[in-house]
Amino acid sequence: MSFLGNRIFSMAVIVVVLYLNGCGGPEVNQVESGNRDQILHLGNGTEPQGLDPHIVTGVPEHHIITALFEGLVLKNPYTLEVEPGVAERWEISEDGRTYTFYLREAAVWSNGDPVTAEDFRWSWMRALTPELGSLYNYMYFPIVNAEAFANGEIDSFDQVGVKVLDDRTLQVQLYEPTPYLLQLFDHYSTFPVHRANIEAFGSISDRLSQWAREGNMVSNGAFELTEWKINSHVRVERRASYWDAENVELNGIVFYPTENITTEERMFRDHMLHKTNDVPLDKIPLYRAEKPELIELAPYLGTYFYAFNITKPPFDDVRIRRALGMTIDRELLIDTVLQGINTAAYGITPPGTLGYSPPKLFGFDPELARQLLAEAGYPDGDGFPPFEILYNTSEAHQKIAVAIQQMWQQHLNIKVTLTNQEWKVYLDTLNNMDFDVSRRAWIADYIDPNGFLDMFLTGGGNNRTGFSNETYDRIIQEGAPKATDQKERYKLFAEAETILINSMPVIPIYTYSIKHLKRESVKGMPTNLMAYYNYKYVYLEAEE
Amino acid sequence: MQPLLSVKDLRIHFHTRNGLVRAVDGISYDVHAGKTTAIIGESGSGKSVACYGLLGLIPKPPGKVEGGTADFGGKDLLQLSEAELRKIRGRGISIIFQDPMTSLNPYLRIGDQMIEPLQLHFGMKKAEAWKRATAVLEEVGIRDADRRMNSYPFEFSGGMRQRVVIAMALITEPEIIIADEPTTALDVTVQAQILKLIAELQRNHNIGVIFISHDLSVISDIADDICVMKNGEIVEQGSRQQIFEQAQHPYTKKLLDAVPDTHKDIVENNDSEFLVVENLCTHFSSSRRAPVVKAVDNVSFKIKRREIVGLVGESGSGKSTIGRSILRLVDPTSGSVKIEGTETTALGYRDLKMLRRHMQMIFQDPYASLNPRMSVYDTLAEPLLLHKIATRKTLDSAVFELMDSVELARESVLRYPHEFSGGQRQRIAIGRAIATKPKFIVADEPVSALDVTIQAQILDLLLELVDRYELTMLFISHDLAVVRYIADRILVMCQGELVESGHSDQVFDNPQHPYTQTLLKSVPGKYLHDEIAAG
Amino acid sequence: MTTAISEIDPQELPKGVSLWQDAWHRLRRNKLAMIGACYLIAVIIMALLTPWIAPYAYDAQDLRLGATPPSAAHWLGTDLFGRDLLSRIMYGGRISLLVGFIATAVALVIGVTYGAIAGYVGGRVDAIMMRLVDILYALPFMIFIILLMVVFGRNLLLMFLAIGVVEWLTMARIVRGQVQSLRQQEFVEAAISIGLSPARIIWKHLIPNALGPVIVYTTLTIPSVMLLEAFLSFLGLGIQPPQSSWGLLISHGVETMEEYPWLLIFPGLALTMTLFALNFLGDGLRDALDPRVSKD
Amino acid sequence: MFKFLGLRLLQAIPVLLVVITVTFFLVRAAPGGPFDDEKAVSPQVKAALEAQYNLDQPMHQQFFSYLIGLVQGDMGPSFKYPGRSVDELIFQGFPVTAELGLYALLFAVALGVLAGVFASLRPNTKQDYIPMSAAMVGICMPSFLLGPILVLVFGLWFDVLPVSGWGNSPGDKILPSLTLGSTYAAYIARLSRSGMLEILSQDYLRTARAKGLPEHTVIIKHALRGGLAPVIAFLGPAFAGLLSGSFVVETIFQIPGLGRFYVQAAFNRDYTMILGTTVFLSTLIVFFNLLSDVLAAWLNPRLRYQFK
Repeated sequence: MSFLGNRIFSMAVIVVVLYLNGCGGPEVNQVESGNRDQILHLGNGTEPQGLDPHIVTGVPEHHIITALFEGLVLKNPYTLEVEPGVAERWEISEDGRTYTFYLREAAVWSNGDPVTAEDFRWSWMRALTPELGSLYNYMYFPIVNAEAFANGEIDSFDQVGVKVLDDRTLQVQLYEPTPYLLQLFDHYSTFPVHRANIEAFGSISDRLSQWAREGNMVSNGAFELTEWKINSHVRVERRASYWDAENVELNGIVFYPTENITTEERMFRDHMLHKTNDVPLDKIPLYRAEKPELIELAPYLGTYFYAFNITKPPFDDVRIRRALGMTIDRELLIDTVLQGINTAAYGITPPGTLGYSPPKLFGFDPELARQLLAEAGYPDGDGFPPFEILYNTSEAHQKIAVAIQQMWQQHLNIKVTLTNQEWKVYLDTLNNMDFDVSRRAWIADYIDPNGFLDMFLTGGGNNRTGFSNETYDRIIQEGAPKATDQKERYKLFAEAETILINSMPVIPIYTYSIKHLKRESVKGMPTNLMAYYNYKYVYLEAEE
Repeated sequence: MQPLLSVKDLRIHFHTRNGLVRAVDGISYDVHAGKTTAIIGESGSGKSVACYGLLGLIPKPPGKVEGGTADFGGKDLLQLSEAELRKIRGRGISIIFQDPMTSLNPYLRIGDQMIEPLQLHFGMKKAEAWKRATAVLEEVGIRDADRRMNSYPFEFSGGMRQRVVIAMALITEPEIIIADEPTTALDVTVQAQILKLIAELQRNHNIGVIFISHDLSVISDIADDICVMKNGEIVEQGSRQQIFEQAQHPYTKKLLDAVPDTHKDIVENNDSEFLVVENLCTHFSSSRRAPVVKAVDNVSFKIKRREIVGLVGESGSGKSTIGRSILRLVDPTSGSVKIEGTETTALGYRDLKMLRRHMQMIFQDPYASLNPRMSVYDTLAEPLLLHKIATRKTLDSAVFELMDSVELARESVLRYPHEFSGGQRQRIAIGRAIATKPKFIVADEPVSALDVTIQAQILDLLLELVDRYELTMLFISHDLAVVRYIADRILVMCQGELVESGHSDQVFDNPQHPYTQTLLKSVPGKYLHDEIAAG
Repeated sequence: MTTAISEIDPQELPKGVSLWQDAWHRLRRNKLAMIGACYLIAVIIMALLTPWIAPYAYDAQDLRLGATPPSAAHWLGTDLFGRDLLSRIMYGGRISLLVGFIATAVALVIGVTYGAIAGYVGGRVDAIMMRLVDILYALPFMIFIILLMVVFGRNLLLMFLAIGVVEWLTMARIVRGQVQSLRQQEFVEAAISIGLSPARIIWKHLIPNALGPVIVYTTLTIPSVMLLEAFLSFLGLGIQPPQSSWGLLISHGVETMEEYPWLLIFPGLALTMTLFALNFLGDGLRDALDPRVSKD
Repeated sequence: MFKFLGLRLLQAIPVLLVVITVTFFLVRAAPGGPFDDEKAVSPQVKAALEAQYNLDQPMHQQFFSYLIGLVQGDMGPSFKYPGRSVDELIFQGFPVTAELGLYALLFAVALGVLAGVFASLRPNTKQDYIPMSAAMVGICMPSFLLGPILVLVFGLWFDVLPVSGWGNSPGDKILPSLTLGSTYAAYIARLSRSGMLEILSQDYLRTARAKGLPEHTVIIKHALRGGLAPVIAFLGPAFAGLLSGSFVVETIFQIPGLGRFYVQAAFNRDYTMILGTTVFLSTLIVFFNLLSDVLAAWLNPRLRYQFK
């Protein structure tokens, strides 16, 4: 019997060995072949839910759509300053309320049709059509009557402040001078789509239409969609008819959905990706020590904060909110748990948002915090009701919560429990104001303090704290928009932010960072405050 | 004449964790061409090991051949390597195993199994082997052999399978066939056919046969030489005549005495009718569309109080189903069963439970009918407690009383069924059956799985209990000798129908139905019974 | 042979020895099983005494220390928060053992009862009961968990229930299969003929005989339940940090297995050793409960 | 045979119907809708969205129109992926998962049967204990642990196999299949061991040996057929389990399979997608259970006979 046993065993070994040898690894890795052929392999977070610029909302979609479509303007990836896109130039009226865009003649759709002013008008009408349910329609709201049209209060788009002067001239009428308006026209929700293309696959408001699919899509960007294998990859290729095609170096880009960042890191290490979307925190020290050239860290236009439910005692007491805010040792947290990649935040707007810096109104001060807590009736945390920190399920959020939990316990002698909820449940809990303290974050759509501060308007959908302050509302809604120059505007924002932080419905914790891994062969793809890619600048240069 | 096989001083021991078992301890025997050497012994006597050991077919370890020689055609089988032995197995010496139900591979066609030895030992091509196998199959009396070669074992009846097994053993024309209880699992009529077949083939091919059996009657019909084995030793050895006529060893005598040969003295029974079965039908159907099996078809009979009625028939005749139908272990399809005037077929669960106290069953297989995870104590205590015959206080003494009445040692009260021999287990099962002091017992082949000496003991025990507790009994068996030994009246079943009934003597001495006649003719042991009758 | 009853005093013999007591005697002779049992008892005792014997509190952070390999101060090293791994494994064991045993017990009780009834009664009842199992198998488990969590909030009891609800299905199928084949055996017929009620037949005759595969499956279930707990905690149904369990420690350890391998190895060892102990004990128990195999 | 199949399929219909009904209402009862997002959605937009997907209709009407659609083979549009129907997504993901499951099963059967048979030949010796202990660990080794370890060893240290993907580079199907199959390999090893042990004590093996057959013929030709019967019976449920349980492996290896769709759908509250995958998977489970019954029958002549 043992004879047979041995035979079976050796057979098994042979089978396994053959199996492994028969299918060896790829001879040339993806990064090298990509370098050779100018194909960029990009880790792109999650699977894009779609590629219709007026429907989708996420960052991964953004990264693909900016390759496929082009708005009136583009941004310089180094400076984030506005550059001409489809519009070769524009004029701003003196009162800052009228913008006139002159479209370039060379701009054509992928089917050869010219990109016209009417294309923009129709596209924007589509984005604002109530039945389509575009989540980003508020991007248009500085335009006269746009909000009314989107809410179905007026039926005719003619009343909206968008005028086609001729085939190549488009005029936009605003309520107030909006300094960040040009940035909005770089946002994908204002990109043009091809009317005939859309109507060939459905009505103007059909979300279920299949036009934005490989083989169907007509687009006007530097690349066109050639392959979209769901949960596997999206491939775009260089479009020869693009007006600036000669300045596009890349022949193609492959976007990989990489929702599992550990896997993404392994793909990068296995030379399957040029650049990752993210990198696990725990890997950072190792890369820093051994391959510092591969890791990129930079500030990002987002703030990580904890929000109180100030409608609920004891968090209706500002002293308690402040006490809790002052006992988070941000520097320690960042140095240890966050591997030193972030900067501490003491205001809701990230520092240096196009020249604006939030006032620093408090710091880490356990002494003062204990005093405030005692004043509020809880000396040394005695009798402080236990409460929960709510966060959505994620390793990173959990780590921070664990550290903060300990800090509050240690400095204020307060018992805190943690509650994690699956994403949609978490959103539901937030919207129902059914929490004590919740983890929140905000990433702005455009670079302006307004993008952060208008979150806390009374009754705002993203407020989710119960914070309400008349002066604050007035400054944000009336004062700042009417401000004549940037300096005055920023002063008003600083005033508003002071009100906000002193009242502390939210505890700012840190400013977001971009963190990712990038091969040295990738050039012209700098980090910037908005994680904005302009693929025209990108090229690949073989290593060595 | 030179023997084909000469075994000298064979010793095979098993080294188990519980110590050394001398399964075969110094036995010698010869096998001659054309002759039958029978080895008789009860279970555990080592008779099978004595033969399998020659071919290296005992599990090693724990088994080990400790000594002796086995001269077969000039070679000592015990010294051969595994590879050399393989050349002899199935070629020089073939084996017919006891149970044809389990000794054929259920997953392979008969033909595929039959040609294996041919391909292996003669290197025959498949087609040629197939042809040869078909011929042999015909020789052992299987009709339509061509087609049957493609059948699977389950498509054959037990007797047919045994023919296949025999054909398979014979196909290489071996010099010796070891037949290990080849007919024990078969009905008497089939047994008679198979025995006849073996004898014929032996004559035609001049084969030496080692015939292993526990059944004296069978051996008396076919053996030339007989070895009586007990505890691994041959206690007595000699020609058929010597053994049957001049048995020396007390064990041999005991074996001979145990053969049930007496007729029960028929006492005229004037008691009232206890059980009345009228037009009983029990049909089975595995699914709504499958054909209905009429296991019991329109059977009527009566049993008087304190009467033992034997129910005789071959496997599949429906005799067990009658017993189970009466006890409502299966629900009859139609008809009526009255016990002391109570119609049982319509009783609800509660009334049935009351009734069950008065009617009990003893099953055929004492291995399967006892819960392996319940000790004797638990097994016996269960009915006592259930029917409130004993209280917790009196339970121990009641259990002991039961054990006494079935003659089980009280010390073994905490043992589990597997620790007992077959006879002892059947005693436990009987103890359980009489625990509720029933009036009626259905005994379904209670002794057919037991050795002869044990069989006699159990039968006597049953008779004693019937007497002591004034029991009425339906005794189901395929063994006519046993039935005759115990029953007052006899019912003969064939294919679900009752074909004959009457007093024991009347049925045995003057059978009316042709089936009964065949049945009686097939009973083995002509020689034995003649001997007994003679002297 | 027929001795009078009075001759032997019934008191001399151990009375009412159940299968279980008997199994215990047999189990004690099985060395491997006893090693397993001793290990498990040691682990359980350690879990009970953890608050007194753990070298550190499970939530005592030393952020500046961070993750360090095993050292004299921290025998098994520390995690990212500078928490002592040994203490966390000890505290985590409390949770894991609790979840493992209680949830499995829930599954065991429901599954065995359900399966035994379906298998014994058979026919239409069986068909309906097993279709119900099919349905439960097919329902989206995650949605179910999310709902449970939302409707009842987070608590440990609920998690036991959630796990039990999942695990009993397979258990029920196994028991049903066993009972179906046991049902054909003559000793069940014998039990019927004595007049035992179906409930007693199931309880006294069928279940004890079906225990073998159930025990084996149970010993396999306990570790997988411990891992399932980690998943449920991840979804928010189970325990919350800073508490931990072996499953959670392992799943976190996987993330950093290259940087801090000890964070995976030690919790993994804890679980694996328990798994083997359980398996030895389970095999031993199976044999002990089967009087037939005890003799050799 | 066909009657039997038909009957079994007929029996599955009420099961599926209950599954659909319960799931339909279960997913709608779960908190958080398909269109909730971090950035608050204005009431107007939300109403427009719900109208697009008929969520503004009364519940029973939604249910019946879903059923009607289902009967016609239309499982509705995905909520999460506008422009893609559930049918399309399932038929994109399923072949991948099926292929993965198939390879995993092949691996599991090959390794499991080898190990199990190997162990059964010498019970209670090292030859038994070692593979069976490995099987114990295998059963309990979660794929979230085994996957990364395999990737680390074969993908990064030895660098012989790709670390992720499916069908994009040669050999990228090996590691996922091994990871997914290992648990089942372990189960199969245990099953085939106990199955073989039972068969090895059967009388007909003694018959085969008595014919003089060499041991390997006895094992392979006579014992395997019966000894692997429990394995065959396990294959159906196993394959169904592989299909519905491949989520973790698909995530680790970035495989575009059905398992990921299923779990993502649950997280996204993609109602139609959850329902669609549930219905699809439970149909598969029913189908594979049936298939393994048929296979078992085909291998067992007695059962085969009954079917005829």
